[in-house]
Amino acid sequence: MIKSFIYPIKELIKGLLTVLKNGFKEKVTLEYPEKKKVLNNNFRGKIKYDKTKCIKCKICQKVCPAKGTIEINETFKIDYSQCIFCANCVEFCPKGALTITKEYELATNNKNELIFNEGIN
Amino acid sequence: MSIFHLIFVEYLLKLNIPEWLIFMLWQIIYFIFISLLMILAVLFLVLFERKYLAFFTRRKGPNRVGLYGCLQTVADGIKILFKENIMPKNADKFIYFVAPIIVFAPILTVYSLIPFSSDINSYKSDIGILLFMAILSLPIAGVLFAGYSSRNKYSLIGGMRSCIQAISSEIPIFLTLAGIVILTGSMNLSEIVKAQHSFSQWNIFPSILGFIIFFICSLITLNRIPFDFPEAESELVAGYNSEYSGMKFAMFFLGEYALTFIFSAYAATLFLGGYNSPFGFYIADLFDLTLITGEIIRNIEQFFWLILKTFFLILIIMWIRAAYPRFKTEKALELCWYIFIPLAIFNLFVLCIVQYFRGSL
Amino acid sequence: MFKEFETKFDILNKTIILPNIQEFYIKKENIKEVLRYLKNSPETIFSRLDCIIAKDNSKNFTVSYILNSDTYNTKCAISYYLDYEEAETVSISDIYKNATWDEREIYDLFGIKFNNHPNLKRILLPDSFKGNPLRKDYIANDERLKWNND
Amino acid sequence: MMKDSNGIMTKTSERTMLINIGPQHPSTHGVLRMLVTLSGEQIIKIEPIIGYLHRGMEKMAETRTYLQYLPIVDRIDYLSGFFCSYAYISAIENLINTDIPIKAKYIRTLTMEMNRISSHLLWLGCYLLDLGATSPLFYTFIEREKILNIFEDLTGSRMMYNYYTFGGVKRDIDKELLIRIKKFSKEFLKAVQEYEDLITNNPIFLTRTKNIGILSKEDATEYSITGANLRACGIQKDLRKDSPYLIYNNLEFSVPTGTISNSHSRYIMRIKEMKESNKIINQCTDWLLSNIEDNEINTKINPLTIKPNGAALGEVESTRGLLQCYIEANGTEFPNRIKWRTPSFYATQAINTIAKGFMIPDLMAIFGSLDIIMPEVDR
Repeated sequence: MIKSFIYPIKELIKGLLTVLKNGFKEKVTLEYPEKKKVLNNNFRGKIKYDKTKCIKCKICQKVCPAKGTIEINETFKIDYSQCIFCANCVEFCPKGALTITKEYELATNNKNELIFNEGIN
Repeated sequence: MSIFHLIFVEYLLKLNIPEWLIFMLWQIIYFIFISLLMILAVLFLVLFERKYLAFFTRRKGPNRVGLYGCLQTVADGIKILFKENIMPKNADKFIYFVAPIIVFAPILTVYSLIPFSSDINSYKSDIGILLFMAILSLPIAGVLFAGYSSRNKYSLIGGMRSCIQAISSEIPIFLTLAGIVILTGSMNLSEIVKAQHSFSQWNIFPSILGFIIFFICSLITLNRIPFDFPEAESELVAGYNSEYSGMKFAMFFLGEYALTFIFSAYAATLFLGGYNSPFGFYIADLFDLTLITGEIIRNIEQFFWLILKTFFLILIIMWIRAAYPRFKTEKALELCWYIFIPLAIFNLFVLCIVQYFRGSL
Repeated sequence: MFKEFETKFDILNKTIILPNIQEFYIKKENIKEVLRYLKNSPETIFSRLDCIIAKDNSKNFTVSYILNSDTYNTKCAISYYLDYEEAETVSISDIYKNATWDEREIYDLFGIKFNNHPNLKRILLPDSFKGNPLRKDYIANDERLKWNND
Repeated sequence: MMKDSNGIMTKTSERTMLINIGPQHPSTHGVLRMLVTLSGEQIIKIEPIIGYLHRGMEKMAETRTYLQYLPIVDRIDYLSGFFCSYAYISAIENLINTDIPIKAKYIRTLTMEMNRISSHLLWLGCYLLDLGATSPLFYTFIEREKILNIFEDLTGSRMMYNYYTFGGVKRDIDKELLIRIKKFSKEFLKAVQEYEDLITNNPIFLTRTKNIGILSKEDATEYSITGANLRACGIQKDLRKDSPYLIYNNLEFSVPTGTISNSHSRYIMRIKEMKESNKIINQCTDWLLSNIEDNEINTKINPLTIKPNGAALGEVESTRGLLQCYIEANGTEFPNRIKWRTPSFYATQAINTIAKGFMIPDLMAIFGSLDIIMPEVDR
């Protein structure tokens, strides 16, 4: 009888102490614009295009899951408003003309700023 | 007559100001003091709760606005004042409009009942204990009005829940209050405080059970987290205030924190010796000061002790918030009716015996 | 395991779904009997219906039921063909309860009607949607999608 | 008179109330909508309405090559993307008849089990948030963050991994990362102990979850509920044991099984499952550390040219239960039909059976404990 009263109270106090114990652990907040996470080289961010290496084979266009993100005509066009950053195009580029960068802060006020056009030689 | 009142009257009488005007001015000054106290307490509490919860959850909390985020609540308050006031189309307009006022006004009123120090106490009522609880049963009506008039089912459920829990939590509270009245022989809050002049005389020692019951039941009255059914975010979205925005929402919000503060102060007054110093002496007594300066310093000290005790209780309330999930409505009611009421009656019985032996000593 | 089942019912065709699931093609009319038999027969006890798969083969539909036996730890598939014109079959929601939503989904995406279904209406798409998207003649940028633009 | 979901006016009795929970509601985990008929606060009937997150995953497959579809697969269940990837890839590997190198198998197992932990951690935090406790959310997210950081360094992305490829995995796992995983798994045990201290025996939590939302064995089978929800009933059914894929044969782990499936036992199942996953992680990292020189992580299939033929069913015991991916290929580079069998879809269907007769606060305790995730339901 008394045990059934005391046990819950013990558990409640254990809960309080667990929370308190966590309070004295190291803080995990990362204050974003000032401090940024260190990214690995694998990180799939914005894609960099090297026009000297491109041979216009259009494989990047073919493997892209978000259709219409990459278009190659007179220019190399990539639309980051549609891109899902899977880096398939980078992986299957036969000449290494596309590389991934660590840049991920792409937010803008204007959607058109997300479309990148670069000439092909 | 408090020392502050005496100084004030003496000074103004020298300027040939009629007595009735002095009386009114004094009331106005006191009102400003109480409002300021409440607003400061609320502004601080909101920020403090955020920082404190952040401490428990290993975050840094708000730290952008002002030094260490000290202006965060001010910024939030200004923002909320400029928010659009949206009223649901089908709302019962008059009741919808009145509800936040009914919630807010009584809370402001009870600030005048608490003796913050031996001289800072605007209304020394002989039935202070009863009046406090009686006035504080009004906000429940406001919450119910808000729930009903919003014409929103979530709000309605929230309002109804608030009503049920108020009924069931107030009975144990009143039973513990009866214990206090037995111990001190008075319903006047300042008399109760005076009776607890030394540490060993604090009401909490004979009435520890009463204090625990009072504390948990006040959590129910305050809608704090293990018992926050009327707004139960994950069930009822925001409960009774889901249709309120802008200033009207702010009144509910401020009211909640102001109530937390004043209820803790009330508990400190009743059980923890009120403004009395736990050491039995004041710094003002140690020095050879003139009567007036000594009185003023002593009052400030007493005020400090009460605030300290209040914050000690608030710390516990917020600590509980960080640790526990929400109760179920009917379980909380069971807790009140089946456990707390019998325990409170038992507590009353114990206190009667204690008082009998105290009297004979 | 399936010997008695194979003798009892008409099996039109037998294939294998990789890695190791036997698929039996049966007659459309038999489906309820077959499933009831497979669920209750002590040799099989397919107590669980994993899912119902509908396919559009451009000229007809295939409806497959993937069954799962907790007792014997095996799976099998029961399939039948449905004509394009009369895409109607019978609901099995009284045998396996979870078929209720599966059938609603197939009704929604393929337009196959399930008779005796307790609550046959669209499930994933809004009621105002026109057409059945998983049919092969429903291609992206279909003019029927224009409801979305106005 | 009231309108039901069909827009048909139905007469409701005077004592009942129709309340619409969702699609925008703090505890519907996304965009589920429930039409709940209440009598007072008691639930009489629930009608779940889904489809607010339907993205046409199955239609999308028809116009994409197998390779193009691969990154999209991760998005079917964004909390446990590796499982979806695996279900899809294993079906295709069956079709093109490849066997993957042993190291790739270990890496896949390792990543999948870590993914299971990360998904369960998110569930745990959100479940307690549903019940009104705020701190556990932060504690679980701290641990989850560590896993996501490891995934980010391994795969390049935090949630949409695109890491598995036909015949193996894309990148090798290096020693430094393995040591980090080892360190994580040690810290994780302490963290789980902390959650248990905070939650498991908390009397408030017990009153909220014990004997709430009881799912009988029969109903669980009838509604084809799988995963921890089923195992809590006492039916030991786990694909990892029943028909072991990858290297689960070589690993030592047990499948936690309960007796009665109620909200509390489902919670216990998931906590235990996390501990078991932790054991598997330890074994995998040990193997990988001792075979660090092995460089063979995929059979060099050119994914651009695969043109399989036939039908295959890829299966995996995902976080939420049995995840199946049915692929019918027709010898071209586009699949004929891809069908996803997702466990949450069936759990959502059973809500009415489970939650009928309980109160509104219980609905959140029940719904949360089923671990339903909406992108998986709607696909």
